[in-house]
Amino acid sequence: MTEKNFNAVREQLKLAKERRGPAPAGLVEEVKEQARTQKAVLEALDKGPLTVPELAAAAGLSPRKALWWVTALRKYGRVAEGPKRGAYLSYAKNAEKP
Amino acid sequence: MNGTGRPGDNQLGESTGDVRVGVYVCHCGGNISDVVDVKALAGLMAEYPHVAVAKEYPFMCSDPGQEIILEDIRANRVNRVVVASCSPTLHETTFRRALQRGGLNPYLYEHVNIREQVSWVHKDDHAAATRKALALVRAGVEKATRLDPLEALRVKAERRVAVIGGGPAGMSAALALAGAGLPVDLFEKGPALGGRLLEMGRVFPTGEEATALARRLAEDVAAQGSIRVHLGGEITRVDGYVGNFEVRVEEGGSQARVKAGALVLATGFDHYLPGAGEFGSGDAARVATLPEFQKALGSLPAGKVLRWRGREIRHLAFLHCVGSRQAEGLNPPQADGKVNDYCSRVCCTAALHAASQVLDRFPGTQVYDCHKDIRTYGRGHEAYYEDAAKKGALFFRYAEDALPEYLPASGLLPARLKFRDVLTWMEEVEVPADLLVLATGVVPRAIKGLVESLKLPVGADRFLQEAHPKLRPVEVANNGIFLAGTCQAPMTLDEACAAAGAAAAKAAQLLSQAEISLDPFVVELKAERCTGCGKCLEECSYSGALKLVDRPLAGLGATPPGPEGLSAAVIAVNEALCKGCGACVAVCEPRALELAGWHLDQFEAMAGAIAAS
Amino acid sequence: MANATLSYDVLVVGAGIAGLQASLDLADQGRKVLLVEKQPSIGGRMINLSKVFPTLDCASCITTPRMASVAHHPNIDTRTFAELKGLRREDGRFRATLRQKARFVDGARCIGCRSCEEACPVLVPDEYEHGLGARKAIRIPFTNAIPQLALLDMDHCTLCGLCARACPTDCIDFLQKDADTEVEAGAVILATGHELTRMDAKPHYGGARLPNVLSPMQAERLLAPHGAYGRVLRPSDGRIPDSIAYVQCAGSRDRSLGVPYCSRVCCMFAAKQAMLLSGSLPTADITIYYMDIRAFGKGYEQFVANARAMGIHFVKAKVARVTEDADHNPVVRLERQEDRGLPEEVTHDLVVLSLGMLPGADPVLEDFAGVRAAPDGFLESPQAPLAPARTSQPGVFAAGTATGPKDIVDSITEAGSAAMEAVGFLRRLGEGRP
Amino acid sequence: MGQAAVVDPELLKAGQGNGKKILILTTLASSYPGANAVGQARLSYSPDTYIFRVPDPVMFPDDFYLQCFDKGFGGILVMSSGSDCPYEGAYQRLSARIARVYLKMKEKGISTRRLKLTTICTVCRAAFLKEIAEMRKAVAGE
Repeated sequence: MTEKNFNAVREQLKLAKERRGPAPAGLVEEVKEQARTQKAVLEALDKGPLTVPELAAAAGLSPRKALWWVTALRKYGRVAEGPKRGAYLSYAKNAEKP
Repeated sequence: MNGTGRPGDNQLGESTGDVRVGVYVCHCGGNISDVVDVKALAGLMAEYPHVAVAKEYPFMCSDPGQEIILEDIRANRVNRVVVASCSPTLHETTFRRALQRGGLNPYLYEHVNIREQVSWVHKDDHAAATRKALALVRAGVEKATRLDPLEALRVKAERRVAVIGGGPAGMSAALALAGAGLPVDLFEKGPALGGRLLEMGRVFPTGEEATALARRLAEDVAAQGSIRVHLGGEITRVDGYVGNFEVRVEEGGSQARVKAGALVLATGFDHYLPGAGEFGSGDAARVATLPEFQKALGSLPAGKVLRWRGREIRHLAFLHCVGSRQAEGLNPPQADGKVNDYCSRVCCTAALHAASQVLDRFPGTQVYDCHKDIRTYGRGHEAYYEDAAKKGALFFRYAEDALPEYLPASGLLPARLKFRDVLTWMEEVEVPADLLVLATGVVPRAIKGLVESLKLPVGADRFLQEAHPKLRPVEVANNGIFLAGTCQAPMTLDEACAAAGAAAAKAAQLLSQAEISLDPFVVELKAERCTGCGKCLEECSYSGALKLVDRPLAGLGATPPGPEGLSAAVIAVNEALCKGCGACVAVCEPRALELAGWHLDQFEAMAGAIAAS
Repeated sequence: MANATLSYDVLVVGAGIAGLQASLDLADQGRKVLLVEKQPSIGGRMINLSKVFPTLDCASCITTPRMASVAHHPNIDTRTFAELKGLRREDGRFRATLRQKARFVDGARCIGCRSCEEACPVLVPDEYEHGLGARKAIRIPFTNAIPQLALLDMDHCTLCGLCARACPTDCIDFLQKDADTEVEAGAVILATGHELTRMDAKPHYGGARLPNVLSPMQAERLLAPHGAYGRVLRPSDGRIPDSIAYVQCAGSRDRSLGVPYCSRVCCMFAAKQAMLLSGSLPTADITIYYMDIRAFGKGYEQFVANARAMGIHFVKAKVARVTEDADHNPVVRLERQEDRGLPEEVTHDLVVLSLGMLPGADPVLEDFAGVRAAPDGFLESPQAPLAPARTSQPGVFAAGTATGPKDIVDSITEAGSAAMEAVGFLRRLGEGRP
Repeated sequence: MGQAAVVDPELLKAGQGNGKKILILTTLASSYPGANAVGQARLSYSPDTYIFRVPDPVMFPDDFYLQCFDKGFGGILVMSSGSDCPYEGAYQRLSARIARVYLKMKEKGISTRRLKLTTICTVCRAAFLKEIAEMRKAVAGE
């Protein structure tokens, strides 16, 4: 196993921040917002599988955004497709990753 | 585990000598070792029969990782290598090359995939994943112990290409090959090079004189010392296989034989000939095919009104899709009982190119265009459509459920074309036609002799059938034969020339070295086991890959004595024609045929190892 | 120059299907090729498609083997995420300046394990899914990308360092910089491809404004075996659509857009997508509004006939505009041509605009000695009828959609021809008579 | 990165778990890369599955399948390249062969559900998983 040199990473990040200057405008806020939205989506799904419009209502998102979020979370294994309900698919939370 | 023990099988320690397998388990930086207990795996493998060393390492593919293998080949006399890591598609060649550097035959290597097919798919059950990895590595060792060294097959090749057909595609192919340094024999059955270019009028999209282009190509061909042109000869037969074809041609009463390593077919197309009475054809003064019209158009003197065969043509109608896009039940079938249901690709643009020339040079002639769809798809083609429309051509779109009807001239009425017009809401219209030009389609030139002697694949549309319509348009299933131009499908001139270049590229690749190097993974024969039963022949899809030959009996233990006791039939493999699918292996009961690198006993032993794990 | 310049027989620019094929056709003749691709993976547009007409082969199934052959070919060096910044002729050879864009990942150490991607907290709309899906700021561009190397999008990176901590090989390098190198080659093949017309080029069609009006590439990703949604859903609300329409010539055959020409592939991809849609949504109603159906290639006519037989509606109509109702259902206003042409409005669940092809943007062409573009914007091929791969500059050849719209098979054919032209040129060069 | 896996050696020596083994024959051109794609997408399936790669499964004689059942395999999935198979006529020959194997299986009283011929391409991830799930059911039903 390679021995991780966390100090080296820290040093590099410091230099990279110096070189780049502040993070691109709005990025940090956006990432925070993403974390909040992700939490809201996963919490909404805690109660059971939801369709996109249901999820949108539960998490306070537009249906379009809600679809984008289940798409993203599905790709990274947090959410799985559930049974069809009418003209919609439902989405359920995957078991928490170790 | 020791194979199935069939007599004569590759018994360990017999033909392979002292087998010493090195097993190397990769952690893939945690990708494998987070799920598979690599230390336990290596430890257990070290005790497995024929394993000389078993090791684990974070990154086997890295330079230090490969160095471990090389060191074991040197110091531990390892002579078979098994690496358990990622998919072989990523690193099989990496490790084969490492073996080569270490002085081992690169095929004495077996790659076991424990990443994509173990650790990444069974991450929730480490014990099961490790057990599976263990079974797979054991199977890998079983296979490795039964591997033979392999060498790439080499077939001597005639460094010369025969190009059949002296039209633009054939000449372009010959020039491209000569340009790449390959000598060429160019066969044209007509008296001069040029093919269909000699009768095309002006070409689109540049408007150049086709005969001038033909002349330019023919001069370029003549200037190439390495192209031998055979004019006026009839090809009677073509034999052979990749690297070794022989073209027999009858030239001036004498037979000549020309050897070639590859063949480029540029046999071209014929114009569709309308059946008697089809849309008025036969009425030569009033109905012409587009090729006839194109050929004559250039030499007609400009004037107010077009004159054709002594008559003033005030109303000129073009009818599209004659002989193309035919529908069953609507169009009468062709000679072979089928309709031409394909699009001929070139006729829309050719018709509008002609229409636009007429409108330019004979402003008093009204042009009508009757089509199903206008397919001016190519670069600059749409401009002819726009141009003709701007200059006053009238466009009609005939309903596809009925054929337009040709009404001959009668009394004061001129000849007309009658159909229902989609663009005026299915109204029935009669378009006057002092001259009706039939935009006839393209059909492949009949080359029955070549198709039969070379067993060329032909498609439902009668054109030669490429190996893959998307990815391999100029190759056919037969090795060493390539398609240039309209023998494969309808094409414009520039497309045919591009196809010629592509066909030349394939031939040049094939003959870039004195010997054609073929994949070693073809069928190999243990002649002493062959009973000459011939079952394999029925199973083989590749003509000539297997054949029965006579062999003297002496020494053929497994062969029952023939009636005369002199010779018996045995199979011979032509490795140049075998594609290595292994279909014959399955039916060879005495196991005289095996697929090199993929022996059945290897798989039996692998299955056994897994079942026993 | 202290550094020896790398030298090749041929420089191939663009690793789409035409560039891949040209490279293989050269390398298999023993020519040394440098293949330069500005995207992080080779494969071009074809690897992004669902299936191909008329065989309905899965596009990635048949593209990946070809990509792998290029990647493993001993005569081909490949540089991805690299741009051609300049090209000039010197002493009869071409000298190119290449800019290797920073991936912020050491390509020699990355093992493609995606640990960094798992760890990254930033989601970004995925360009590979044309915005329908999401990716991380650091990621492998797509599953079958070649090379399988991660790349970091510094514009969306907060420099949190989670990826570096997750990486098992310490390959992430936040300090990596773009690097220019010089190479030289005897001949050049431009396989620079195409772009599509903008979704909002015809604003009255609603593209880029209405959520359920899609580009053809987005439709490909709806249909791809592992596309963004993994199935066909409409973007506004995830509903399974029941009625889908194609608007043909939505970016071609239109002088007002500067695209008077036919884009050649749209009739066929619409017919193909319609067939695939009707396969995955058997009850859906699928309509293609068209001017002419241009099914001119081998087997294409029969393919369209099959689509008709499957119940796809081909409607000859002029589409005036596309709007939407309160539920984001696109409303198509059209005039049928086969009927009394009264304007009518048809409501669909999803509309796909068949955009046209534009020349691939390649800034280098502007200062590219002697290689001219034709008035249509694509590279000029002045000797078109007999030698379509030649450009206006001797020694520079073109393949694929660099010289105008073309489908895959025509691009492949032309790539072979460009390769042969390059071989012939190199030999004449060797003989001292270029 | 997680902890390096350590597995109790007794568990390894204990042989298989509950499930009977499934042998999967894949092709170099299509289904083997298809199986890889399943892993690249980090999907998951039963570990009692063992994948062989061959140029084409048409090389296996009828007996090979029967011997595998004798050796203790619960099921065999033959994942061919189907219509985009690089070998002419191989798929037809293979399916004819599998049909003959079915007859022999019937003679021997082996459920024909334990052998299946299917086609898998390089990105058929869902189909791959479905085939394994179905074969698991067939094998468990024995």
